[in-house]
Amino acid sequence: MQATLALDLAPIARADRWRPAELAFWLIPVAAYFIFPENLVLLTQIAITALFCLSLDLILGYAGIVSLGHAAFFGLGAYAAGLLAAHGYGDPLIGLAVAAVVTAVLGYVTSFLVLRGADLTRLMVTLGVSMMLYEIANKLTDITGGVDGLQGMEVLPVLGQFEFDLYGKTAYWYAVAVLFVLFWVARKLVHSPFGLSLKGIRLNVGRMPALGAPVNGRLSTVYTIGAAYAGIAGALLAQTTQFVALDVLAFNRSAELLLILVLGGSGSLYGALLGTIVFMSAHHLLSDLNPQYWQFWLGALLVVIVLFARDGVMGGLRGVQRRLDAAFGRTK
Amino acid sequence: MTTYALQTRNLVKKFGGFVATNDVSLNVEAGARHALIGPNGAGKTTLINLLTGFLEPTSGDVILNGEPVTHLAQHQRVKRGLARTFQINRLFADLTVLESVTMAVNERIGIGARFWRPIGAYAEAVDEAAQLLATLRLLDLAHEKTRNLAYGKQRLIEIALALAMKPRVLLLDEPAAGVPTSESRELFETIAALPRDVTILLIEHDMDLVFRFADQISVLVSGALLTGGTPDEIAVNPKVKEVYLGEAISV
Amino acid sequence: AEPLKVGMVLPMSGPFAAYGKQIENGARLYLKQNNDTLAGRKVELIIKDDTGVAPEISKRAAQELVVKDKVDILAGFGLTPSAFAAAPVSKEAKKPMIVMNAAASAVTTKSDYILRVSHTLPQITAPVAEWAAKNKIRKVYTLVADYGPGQDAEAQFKKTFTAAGGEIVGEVRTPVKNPDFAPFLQKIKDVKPDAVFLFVPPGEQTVAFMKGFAERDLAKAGIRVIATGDLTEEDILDAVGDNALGIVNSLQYSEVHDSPENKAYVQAYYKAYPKDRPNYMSVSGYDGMQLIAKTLEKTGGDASGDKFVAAAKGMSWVSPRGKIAIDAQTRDIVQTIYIRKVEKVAGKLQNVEFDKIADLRDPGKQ
Amino acid sequence: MSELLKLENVRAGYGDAVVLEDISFSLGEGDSLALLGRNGMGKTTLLSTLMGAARQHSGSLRFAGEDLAIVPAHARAHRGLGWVPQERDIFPSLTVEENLTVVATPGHWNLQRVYDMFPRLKERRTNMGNELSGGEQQMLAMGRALMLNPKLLLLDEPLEGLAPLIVQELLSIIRRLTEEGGMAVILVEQHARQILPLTRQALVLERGRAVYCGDSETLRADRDLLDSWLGVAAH
Amino acid sequence: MTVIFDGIASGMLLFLISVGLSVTLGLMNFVNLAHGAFAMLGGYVCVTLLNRAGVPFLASLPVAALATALAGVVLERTLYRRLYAATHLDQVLFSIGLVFMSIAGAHYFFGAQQQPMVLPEFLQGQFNLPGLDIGIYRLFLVVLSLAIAYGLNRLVRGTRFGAQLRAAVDNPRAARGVGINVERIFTLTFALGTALAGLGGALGVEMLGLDPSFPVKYIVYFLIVVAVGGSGNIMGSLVASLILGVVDVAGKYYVPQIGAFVIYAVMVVMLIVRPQGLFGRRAAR
Ligand SMILES: Nc1ncnc2c1ncn2[C@@H]1O[C@H](COP(=O)(O)OP(=O)(O)OP(=O)(O)O)[C@@H](O)[C@H]1O
Ligand SMILES: Nc1ncnc2c1ncn2[C@@H]1O[C@H](COP(=O)(O)OP(=O)(O)OP(=O)(O)O)[C@@H](O)[C@H]1O
Ligand SMILES: [Mg+2]
Ligand SMILES: [Mg+2]
Repeated sequence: MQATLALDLAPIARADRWRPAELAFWLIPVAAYFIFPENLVLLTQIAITALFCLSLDLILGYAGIVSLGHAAFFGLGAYAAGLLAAHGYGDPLIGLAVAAVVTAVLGYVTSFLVLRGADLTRLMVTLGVSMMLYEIANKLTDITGGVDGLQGMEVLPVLGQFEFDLYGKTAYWYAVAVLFVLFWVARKLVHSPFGLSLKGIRLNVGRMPALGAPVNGRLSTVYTIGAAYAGIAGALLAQTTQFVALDVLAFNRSAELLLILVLGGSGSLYGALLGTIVFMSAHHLLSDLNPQYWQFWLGALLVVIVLFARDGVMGGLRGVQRRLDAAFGRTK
Repeated sequence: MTTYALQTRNLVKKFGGFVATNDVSLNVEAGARHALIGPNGAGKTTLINLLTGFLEPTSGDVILNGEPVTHLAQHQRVKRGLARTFQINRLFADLTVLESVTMAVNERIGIGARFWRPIGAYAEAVDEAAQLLATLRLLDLAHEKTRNLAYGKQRLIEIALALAMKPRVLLLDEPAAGVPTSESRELFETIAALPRDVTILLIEHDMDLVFRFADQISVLVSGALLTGGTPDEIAVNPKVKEVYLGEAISV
Repeated sequence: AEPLKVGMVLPMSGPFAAYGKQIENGARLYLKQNNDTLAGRKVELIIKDDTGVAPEISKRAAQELVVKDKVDILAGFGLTPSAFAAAPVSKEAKKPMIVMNAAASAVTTKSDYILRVSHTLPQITAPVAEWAAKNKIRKVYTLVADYGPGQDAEAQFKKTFTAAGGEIVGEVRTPVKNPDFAPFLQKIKDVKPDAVFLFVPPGEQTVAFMKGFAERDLAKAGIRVIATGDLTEEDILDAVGDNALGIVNSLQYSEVHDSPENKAYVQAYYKAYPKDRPNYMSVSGYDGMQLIAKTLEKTGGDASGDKFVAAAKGMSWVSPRGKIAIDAQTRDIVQTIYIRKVEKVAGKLQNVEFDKIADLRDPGKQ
Repeated sequence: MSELLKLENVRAGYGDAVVLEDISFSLGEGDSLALLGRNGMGKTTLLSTLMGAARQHSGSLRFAGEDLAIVPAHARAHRGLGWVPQERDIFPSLTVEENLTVVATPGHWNLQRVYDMFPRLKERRTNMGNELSGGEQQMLAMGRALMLNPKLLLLDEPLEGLAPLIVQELLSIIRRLTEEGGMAVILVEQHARQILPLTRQALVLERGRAVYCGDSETLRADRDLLDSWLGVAAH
Repeated sequence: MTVIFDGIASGMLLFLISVGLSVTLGLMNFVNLAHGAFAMLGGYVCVTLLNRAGVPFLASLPVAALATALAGVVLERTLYRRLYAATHLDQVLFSIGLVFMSIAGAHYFFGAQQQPMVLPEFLQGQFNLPGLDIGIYRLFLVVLSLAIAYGLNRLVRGTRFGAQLRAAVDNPRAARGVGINVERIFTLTFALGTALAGLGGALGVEMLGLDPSFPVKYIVYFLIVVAVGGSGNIMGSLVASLILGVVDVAGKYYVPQIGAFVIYAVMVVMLIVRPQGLFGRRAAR
């Protein structure tokens, strides 16, 4: 064992330690509650979208499966929770659980379609699946309410205790709590051998079978997990908005999600969260300033970010950190 | 009766109309140091690809330790002890050297799908990976990203990944290409020092290495087996000299 | 008195941006004509973009308007889902919510504080069905886009038309995103009905349908087009071009509606927005403000939910579209629906009114 | 021999990283240089710097009397630099023949001559670039560079992966190129023993610096030097 | 019969509006989701010339293509160029950013409403053969797209420019090494791609309409054609467009109930059977 003595194993052995910056990050939602008490709905939706984005990050950022149809799972989750609540089963946590199961099943089944082909093929197959789901929901107007939306959702208090209120306090803590728990799980996942093997698949899918790794099995698994995450996010949105309409399945939602993830920096969990925060805040602020033409400024923001910070916000932050390190002569 | 670690029966591979592997029936004895030589484009790499399941044969069979594996997926063959290196590096550019090798070890010992505990919690895998790096003298690069290494070092990682499989049959496709002469000798010493029950099939164009290392040589020409035998037999075979060796070996 | 804050949730960007623009135009025009003062209170208009089809954004916008901007009245709502999503906010916060376009019948039932000044889908569908049945159109082929509103329009049309003795000889639902009507038009040509009843999302689909219709010479084959009037509204008409000539349709407002109120309105509109044409949505925006003004005069400037809604119930006034009223029971609009035909007036395509059904309540609530 | 290439105090690397320090040497027309060194010492980087694929931080780099620093990468090939990269870099979406003709410049080397030299390529002329064996790719890379009819040929481990028979042929071709064709060659190789007899000069790199720069003959004779820098004395 | 002809024509329209993307995404390997924005620009140029300046339709088509190409070149030189080496995802982000800007810009300059467009007389209407009604404009589209497909295919497969382009995309570093002026090739190709986008946009106005949301409304169709055809393969795109057009139109005619599914279902099935696209080669690794 002399060999190992010569080597400092810390970088790999302690990769999963919670760093101070992470703890600080998780103070943001607490602080935000007090600083922006009047924007809780926005903050709630940011948390939900962040969870949705996290789910895409798992499959894209870690496993390298590009998807332009992730809204399929989000929407299915939303309808699952929405229909439950509209038919008298309004307990939120049960709604989440059912949404997770239903979407996981769909995720597992469709994962076999997604395994084939390269990026563009996957992009289009995921898109095709989600568009078909959209059309089905549109067809089944009697059940889903179609474009006009699902009528009559009654969501019960969370844990039987906390009513959803006009200010959105309950909704906020509920969404943040779910986000945190699932983030924690995702974090475990990406630091595990499973997470490492996903990275391996993303970086060189051709080599993994020669290392004895069942690539398709791994991809199926992570796709299923990602689907369940997205389903939960959808369910959260349905419950906190108390309304579901067809747009939960729309192409725009999938595309915007991809955008958010890339903006944040795919392949890092915090990238997903930061991307959501930056994108949705920018959207909100800009559209308040200029309801008609805000898209121009948002577009410009995206372009500038790509030009100056590769790998999105996370990439930019890493760059800044490197420069700081260099400036202060620190070495990693 | 000799036992064969690896056999092919009438293996054929066609690319469109082009026959890359032409009715090859090859026997590799258990524990052999078997070299496969032949001109460029003779179909050596294709043969390895067929053996490992990287390519599907057009017809014929692959038999590993007496069992047909022709229709098994690549990773299933690996699980049965068949590992390989690639002629052109296939590495994980953004992983560190240690991560890459740890990942390989994880897969071998069957913890590749564990998702709850962190990588570092499986110390036995990390330790084994570090050991392996030490044997290949890569320890000081353990935390470097693969992409930042020079070609020759990457070559070594290619081999480390295969060794991490603790294979019973190891297929090496020009392992020493791009490794400087001095280091390729050490490399071969490492490979030669593998337990005798590990069977090795080697493709190599460096005849010094081949003749020092191999106890059996098969010659492949235009997709078909030309001949086989001990190094001494091959070295004096006029046909082999004509199509492949030229003046490389002066016995 | 304190300024009155009115928060509007509208699609200002995205595929329905034209809706938001028209409604805002109408609302601002009324305010400008009244020096931004309604019933003695200065009015502050806050506009939030909901991008059209994202109910969660509509709901967020409504909630923020109430919680953060502390508006007295919610207004706008271009599409049905946004109205549905925002309804609980008005209900919980007890804020009046004036719907200026969302057209599903059920919208007003979702909160006791909702008032509608636009129209409902059945309300503009039934009249053209009735007119057709009475005017020697016996066999109709219905072509609707396959989505909620399309299905509702189809149902209402069939109901009214067959009740009046007409016959549906074929029906088809086309995909909502449908760049090409060729296959459907071909089918219609094969069937040869007296008329096609058309309901598709207004915009490029109307244009595409009418172009295909003209290309295939269906008009020469004796087939007419009847539709709800939102398909031939002034904003779209120019894009449809001469192909639109002869379409018979029903709606509550036309730019060439003949009344002094409308003449004044149209003139003022062009003066304020020389690049746009006034349409029914702009009039909804205009009337929404007018409703606020009239109601506040009655309550003495009190905009609190219960008082406001109580006062608004049964309110009636003369709009550019004619006389209109708020139904005291349903809080929905009661108005005259005109039967119009697309013609050229002074070189411009217009919906020329030639028949009407007066004081129509929402047939969807009967 | 008139001067073709001259490097003075060249410092180069990738991005901000410096790999090569203070490299100077010069090469005449028809001259040949063996570029030696262990793994990762910067041999490839030096060739990349000449081709404009790595970053030249400082120093001067003149080719045929012109300052290369201001010549864009793609124009260097037209000035007469032919490159056989270490990773071969065959274009996978082009057929073998297209790989050869895509940039051909008229001159001694044409399709016919390349095919004569590597008959294997002619047999595989309609294959796509990614459907070749390793050795065939190596031949193709060499052929592609020759089709440019360069004044200076940069060969990065050109013997790697070739069958012994072909290696022998190639070595004699390289010798002919320099002796008869007047083409200058820089040859990177691990097998010092094989190429030192072929070249006039040698440059040994050690961690990015030149530790030997002189004629090949002397180096070949000096086993100690060879051993300490390259570890090849045993051969 | 008429159904089949309509299907072919609708397929050709698909081809025309997406062929520009086959060039930028397929050949140059740049995920240019702003393709629709360039098409929209072509559309607006054409409509403006037609309605404001009274330029004849046929004359306004090349102008639309050139104007769009000009915009393409300017953007390529200033922005796109810097992202060739970036990941596909960064390219997505960037090009969607451009899409957003273009939507808001079009909204600002042209308003949110549909743009009117009237074809010249000689392109209107149909001529009728027994059992077959042929729309003249549709026929025009079919002829034009066949010509474009032929020309492009020649350019890519049969010329040295095409080979240099493929080489430059495969490996820009090595391409420079052998003397290919990668920058110039990319600029030219991008100009070609955007010119085709502009042309497609101008031709599409008649059937697809034109408003500021054009770039996102049809993005799915552009992508479908390129993916099904096999990235980088012009003939593949043509055949894919044909199949999709015919199946889509026939599906709507015979089974309108599931009309909306047809195109997606066909796409998914085709991609599952041929993940590389109809004519795509296995991606090089
Ligand atoms: N996908 C393919 N399509 C067509 N031909 C192919 C394909 N892959 C390989 N070939 C051809 O098959 C032949 C055998 O290739 P292979 O890689 O097995 O050769 P090799 O013996 O390993 O040669 P080398 O020593 O040069 O590595 C070559 O001539 C090659 O051109
Ligand atoms: N793209 C790159 N970015 C950063 N560093 C690099 C890059 N490529 C190579 N290096 C580093 O530059 C140094 C020199 O590498 P180079 O490839 O020039 O070595 P070499 O002498 O050609 O080695 P080999 O014999 O293995 O080919 C190495 O330390 C390597 O890690
Ligand atoms: Mg080989
Ligand atoms: Mg090198």
